[in-house]
Amino acid sequence: MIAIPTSGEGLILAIPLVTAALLIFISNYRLSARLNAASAFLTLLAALSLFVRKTAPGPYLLVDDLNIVFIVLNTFVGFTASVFSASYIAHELETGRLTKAQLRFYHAMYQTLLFAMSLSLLANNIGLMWVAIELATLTTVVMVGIYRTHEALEAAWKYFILGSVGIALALFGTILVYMAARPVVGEGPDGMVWTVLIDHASALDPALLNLAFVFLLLGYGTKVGLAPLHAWLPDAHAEGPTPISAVLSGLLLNVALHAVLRFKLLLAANPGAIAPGPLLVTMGLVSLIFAGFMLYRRRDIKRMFAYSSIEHMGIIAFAFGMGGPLANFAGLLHMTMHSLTKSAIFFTVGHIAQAKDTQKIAEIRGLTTSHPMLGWSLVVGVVAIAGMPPFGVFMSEFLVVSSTFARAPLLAIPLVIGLLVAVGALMQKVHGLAFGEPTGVSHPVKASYLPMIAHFGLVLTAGLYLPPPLVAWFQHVAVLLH
Amino acid sequence: MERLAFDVAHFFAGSLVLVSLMLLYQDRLSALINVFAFQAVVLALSVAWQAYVQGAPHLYLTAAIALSVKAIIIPVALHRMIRRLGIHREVETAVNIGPTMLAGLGLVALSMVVILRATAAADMLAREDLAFALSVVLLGLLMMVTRRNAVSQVIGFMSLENGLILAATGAKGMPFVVEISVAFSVLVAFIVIGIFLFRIRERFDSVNLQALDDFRGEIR
Amino acid sequence: MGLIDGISIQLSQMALVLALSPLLTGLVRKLKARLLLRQGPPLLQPYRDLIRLARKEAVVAESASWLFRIIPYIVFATTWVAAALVPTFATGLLFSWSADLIAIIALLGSARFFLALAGMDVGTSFGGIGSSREAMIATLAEPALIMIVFTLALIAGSTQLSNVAGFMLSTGVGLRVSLGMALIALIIVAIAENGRIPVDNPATHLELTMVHEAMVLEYSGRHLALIEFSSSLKLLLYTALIACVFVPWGLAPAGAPLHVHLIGVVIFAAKLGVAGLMLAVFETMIAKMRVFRVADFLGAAFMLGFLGTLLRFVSRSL
Amino acid sequence: MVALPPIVANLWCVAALLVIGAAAVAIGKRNWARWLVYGCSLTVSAVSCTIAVAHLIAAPAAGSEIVLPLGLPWIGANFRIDVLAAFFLAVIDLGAVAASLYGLGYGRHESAPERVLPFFPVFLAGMNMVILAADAFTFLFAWEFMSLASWALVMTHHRDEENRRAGYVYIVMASLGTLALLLAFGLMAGPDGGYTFAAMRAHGTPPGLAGLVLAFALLGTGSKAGLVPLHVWLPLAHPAAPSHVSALMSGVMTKVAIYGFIRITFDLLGPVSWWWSVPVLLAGVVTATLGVLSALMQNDLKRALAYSTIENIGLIFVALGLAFAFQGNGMKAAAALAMTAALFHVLNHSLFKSLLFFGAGAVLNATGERRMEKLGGLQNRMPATGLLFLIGSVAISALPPLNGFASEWLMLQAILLSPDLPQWALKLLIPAVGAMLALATALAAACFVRAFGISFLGRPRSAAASDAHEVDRLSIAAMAMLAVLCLLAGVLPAFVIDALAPVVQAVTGTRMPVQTVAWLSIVPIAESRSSYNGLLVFFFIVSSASIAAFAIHRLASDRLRRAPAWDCGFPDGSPVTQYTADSFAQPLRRVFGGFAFRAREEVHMPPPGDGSPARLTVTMHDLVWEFIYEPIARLVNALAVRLNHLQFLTIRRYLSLVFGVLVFLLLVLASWG
Repeated sequence: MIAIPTSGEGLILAIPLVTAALLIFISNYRLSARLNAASAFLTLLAALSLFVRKTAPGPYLLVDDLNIVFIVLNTFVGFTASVFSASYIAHELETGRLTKAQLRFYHAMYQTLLFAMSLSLLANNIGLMWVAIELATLTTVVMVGIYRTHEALEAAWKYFILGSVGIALALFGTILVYMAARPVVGEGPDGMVWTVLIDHASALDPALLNLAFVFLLLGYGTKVGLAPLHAWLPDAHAEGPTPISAVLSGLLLNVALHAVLRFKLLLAANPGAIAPGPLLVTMGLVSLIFAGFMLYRRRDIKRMFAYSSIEHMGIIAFAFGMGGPLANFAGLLHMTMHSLTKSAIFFTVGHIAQAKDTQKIAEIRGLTTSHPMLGWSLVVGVVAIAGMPPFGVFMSEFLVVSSTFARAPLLAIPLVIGLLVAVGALMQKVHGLAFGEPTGVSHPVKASYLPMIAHFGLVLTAGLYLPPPLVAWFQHVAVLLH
Repeated sequence: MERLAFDVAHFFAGSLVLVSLMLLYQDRLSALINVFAFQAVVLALSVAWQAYVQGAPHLYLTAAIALSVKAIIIPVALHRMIRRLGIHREVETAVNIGPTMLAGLGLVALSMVVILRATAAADMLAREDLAFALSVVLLGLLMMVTRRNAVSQVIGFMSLENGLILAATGAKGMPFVVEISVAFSVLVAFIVIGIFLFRIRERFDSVNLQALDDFRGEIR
Repeated sequence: MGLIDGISIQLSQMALVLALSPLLTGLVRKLKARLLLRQGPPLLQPYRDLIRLARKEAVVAESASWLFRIIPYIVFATTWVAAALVPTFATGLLFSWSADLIAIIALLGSARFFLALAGMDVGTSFGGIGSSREAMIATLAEPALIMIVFTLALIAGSTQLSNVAGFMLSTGVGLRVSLGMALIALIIVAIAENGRIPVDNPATHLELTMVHEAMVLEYSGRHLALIEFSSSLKLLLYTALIACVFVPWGLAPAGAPLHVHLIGVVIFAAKLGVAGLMLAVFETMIAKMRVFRVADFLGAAFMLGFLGTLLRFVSRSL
Repeated sequence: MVALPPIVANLWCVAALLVIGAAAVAIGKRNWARWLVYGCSLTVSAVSCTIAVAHLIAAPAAGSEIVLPLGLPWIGANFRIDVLAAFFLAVIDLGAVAASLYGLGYGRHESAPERVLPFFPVFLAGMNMVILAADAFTFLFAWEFMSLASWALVMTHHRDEENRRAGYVYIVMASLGTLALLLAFGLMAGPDGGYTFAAMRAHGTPPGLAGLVLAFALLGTGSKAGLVPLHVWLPLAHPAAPSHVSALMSGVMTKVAIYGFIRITFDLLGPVSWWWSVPVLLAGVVTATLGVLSALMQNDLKRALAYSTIENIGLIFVALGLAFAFQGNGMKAAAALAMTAALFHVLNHSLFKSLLFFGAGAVLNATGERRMEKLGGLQNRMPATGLLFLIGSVAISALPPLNGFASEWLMLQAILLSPDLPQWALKLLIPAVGAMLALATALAAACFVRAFGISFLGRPRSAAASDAHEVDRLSIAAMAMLAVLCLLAGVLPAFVIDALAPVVQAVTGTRMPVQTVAWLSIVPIAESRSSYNGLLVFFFIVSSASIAAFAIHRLASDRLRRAPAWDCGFPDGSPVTQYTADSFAQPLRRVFGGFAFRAREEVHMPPPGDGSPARLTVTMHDLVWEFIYEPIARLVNALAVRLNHLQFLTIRRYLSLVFGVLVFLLLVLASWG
């Protein structure tokens, strides 16, 4: 047994795993959808319990200040996405896009994915972390291809190939880290335990660490969706079921980012290694600007928001790359806000696509007139994701831009240009989508607005008021990240 | 003994790189598969030698897996697939073989420089092994990007994995989790690739990715 | 000087401009006729015209709004107030501080603004032509005037006309280039603003060539009388302005005894006569220009004024 | 009752406005929602305005401040009201009161009230918050929030393609502005994140960076205020919104931008340097001239008003530029004069521009038309609106005795003080600025002769115009309120100047002499230099007009006869024969258009004997749009098209990208150590 199942982290892992096993055998989709949501909720509770009771890091699992942010965020969005999924997937069944058998598989996979992501976040062993991310990749590959349309299969195939290569590179990086650790820590499992590694970080061979970081950055960076490693991301988001798009954008990218951050910490603790910052900054800027321009010619609404995820991952990578307490704080905040906002946008977009029978931007017009709730949710989501107040993204972008400009003005200029380009594109699209005379088919939607409202509510609250404990927490982590 | 151990390991690792270059050189699919099988055999030998030298019996398992799966099962399956699907016998290249070989040599040199410079403190065996492993990984990747048909790309990917295994086994005392996972990943990778190939064939008459790529979700 | 004196001087100034302005118009007409070897109307004809017009019934177009009827009074009032604030025979006007040169120009601007509106009120094409051309002329003349004011103000250190005149009277002004530029510019502007040849022809009867006359084409009776009166006042005002700034001699200083004031009146009348003669001669010598040439004409004034100002700015530190 | 500190009271007002906005979401479609929302907005704005005015009059040396545990965590949300803020707050809330009052009546005709009512109070709250903010985060938060709320209002009539385009251009330009301000604040805050205004004041900005801050501040506030060439959104967005919102955007929101500029430059950036004035003066004067010329060429009444806003913003920036020049050279009295002129004009413009937009809204309601070519004859049909619009037109044309003249007179007086400046650049620049200022003022008069004359005078050019009726009493009351204020501020400028004195004192360190002595005439420096008495001029005009009227009616004739207009003996009753807005502008277009708009006129004459009509085609170009924005748009588009190929690569090529990056990084590593 990996850990004692009564501890918080044990439960976080055990609940989804058990549920996944159960779900395989449940054919009633209503029941399985409910079970899915209930299990996700329990996982969330278990995650929250981590705040109360922390266990000392074991050889395999670890709960520290850094990953607890990720875990709570992950389990929360995992829960809301499962609620959304329940209302979304029923519609898919009615329209015959999915069969019951596929649904059974879908729910099991959903829980497996949650398990894999939690495992990766909790792992104290870089090998285990790698395995978990690999598992998460494989499950999402299958989920993306679940519709079995040409496009879905192609997207899954692309995702699979690029993901596998990324994973392979990450493994090589992991091996290199072990190689670097071996002379210091000694042979055996200790060489892969992150807490041990970080303790001895300054003694590790810097050159080997550099090499390892290159591979890890490219490997996990592929999962993060940083340009030019992003190619799988837009299609996977666009062609999979929307709850999965939400989970991909809101969670999986963060999980990969968490891995990158772990290794960044390792490198930063070693005086001889290259500073990982410039690499992250460069890739972040490239992603931001590239995705900003890509937004303009998008014709598929989900693919557009997928590119927006690339853009925001760029901003986050940039912030962490800049480092310093302000920028790190901003990066963490931005990551949280982006997860919440983007997944809420995908919830909205999922219902919109169901209401209009299409994902083509050109065929969706005047949503605020035909579907006021969905239309305005979309407007709110885009406004939030574009970094406008009163939403939380505004605060993080404020901190990133202003702190950067004071330290490195030349970096802030491309940053600002990228932001502006992206805002221009997003706003252009939302003007067409949400306003004007409604056209095309228009079904009434039985949407559960609760997840969206919850997310937007949180993002709004964060934009206005961050509770001091959360701030203290973030600040602590920000200092941890240098 | 120390000297011999080093020399043999060095020989196997070097051979792997050589075979990787040979992979690049092939212009017939069946030959390509055969060479890949040969690479798997070399890999298995190398891993077995490491198991012997390091006194790590679990590595024999890895060697056995490499031998059985990569040297026998997969090549046989690929051969049958080629025959059944009536795939072109030629390796369709995106970049001609000559320049690819040159690029491959450059990559080998690059990995040597990078690794040898990096691990001045580490022991020789690990160093050399790592350098060769990196070469194999890069060559596998090179193969994936310079070949057009899916079979050769898959072989490129597996060759890349070979490099990973070489690196993993070369890292003395690496926890067994890794070997299992590598094997696991190869297995799963292949299965899933197989599934996808199957599905792809269901809808298109070729496993050539080109046919898929014509349809890219968005209209240009 | 007591308040009574001040008020009486101010009132007599107001009466004087009112009394003399038709005479100046008549004089110019007479002189022009004589220069063309015609007999010309009697000198006092403008007075008779005004009285005759004022007694007639006013005919107002059916489409005209109430604005049409009150505009003549506004135009007359603003022009009169402006004219009353320009020193004609004495500098110590009681209320001269209530509006400086800029304000006087702006008052004339108000008059023009409303007159242009009146042109558009009836809804005929002639009124529109007049208003539109008047607006163009005004937009060119007004900045030129402001530039002239700047030049004068920078020389005299004040925009108060009384002070400017006082400064000019004092010794030590001498001949200045910028002053000369300002004079020429002011004359050009005055010609344009009063609708004299070559910018406009007050005596034309061809609608398409008219500017001022086209605007007021629909007016009749007492309204027309007021407008004609305002035009005369404006001509007098500009003459007085030029006289007060550039030939200030003879202006009675503040607190001067009565006879000095009387002399001032006489000298002012003489100045008017000379100005009328010069205007008549100038108008006889020159032909009316095309409307769109006016821009160049006024542009010249603007440039002169601007150069004058620039010279003042630059020479301050020399 | 415990006396609340003003800042707390003001914040309660903001909160109340936000609550009204939230409530309006729920009740937006009800009939009575309009009464509730505008009524509450009116009350709250009035309260807030009163507090601000009280603070302005009391003028305590220390501001009233508060830190709320909101916003940026470690500094909180800082709010502060000092005299500068109080003045702008008063201006804004005055505009808000008028707009709410107007909205009570005007809102009846709104086709989509649920898209207006929630955002209207929120927009007001945003503007109030900008003024009250005392740290960079809160400021920008409120700033962008204000933009967003107004954007939503611009999108009210979203079915119109034009409006959507307006909204798009607006929101992008607003984002540009916010980002520019963000950079400016980032520089001032420094790397340690001293985001409170107090911290910025305390540690100051290195002189080398001040120029950069100024540039970004100009970019940021200028894009909101409408400085050329950042103005392109303004004539699109302001007219697109419902008229009372147009009034707020034009009359009030641009003032928020001015406030931001003054706050950053005079307050936060530290000691003023004279050279700051050069870019500000240049931007201001170009803005003023181009703005008014564009206004003259517009056929759309509201768009003409929007361009006129650009002109007035230019004038204000000119005055601010003069204030920089004087302040930087230690000419305190002159700086105070220029600053007073700027602030006075801020107030004036907010009054008459709101009034004019209300008038345009009334016309729009009565006729459904914004195109002047379809209006005419409204003076007879809507006499009250006509009169009030006329007052606004006279005021904005800077004609005495109304308020526009008073502030522009002060500006000219300030220019007359500038020969004493030591710098040659300024000596050459300022006369030119003065000349252009005079030109702009004269053009503004022409512009409003045209706007009022074509829309309200003459004969109706369409059925809509001839069927027009007077608008409701509330709308007229709102307009009348502003018109009265215009007149009061024009006739009694001394009171306004004295009320502004503490603000000017706070900003420039000195103030203009006390004005409310000696017959209430305003004396900028000394009576021997210049003085102006609006009250007396007004009195003279009224009395002489009355005397003339009395004399003529009593002594001569008061008979009146209606008759057809003189037709040259060629009867053609069609109103088409009237001068149109285009034909009115034609002489000016000939004079200025060739240079400013590359205007070309082409006449197509049919050959002799052909009976078809001749055609006159006029082509004009918006050079700013064509030379700045279109290239940018083209560049973005070209890059988007070029990069878009990356969406359609084969998997192999994507792998090549990854491979390329890997090899590149390895090469870097190989060559690094």
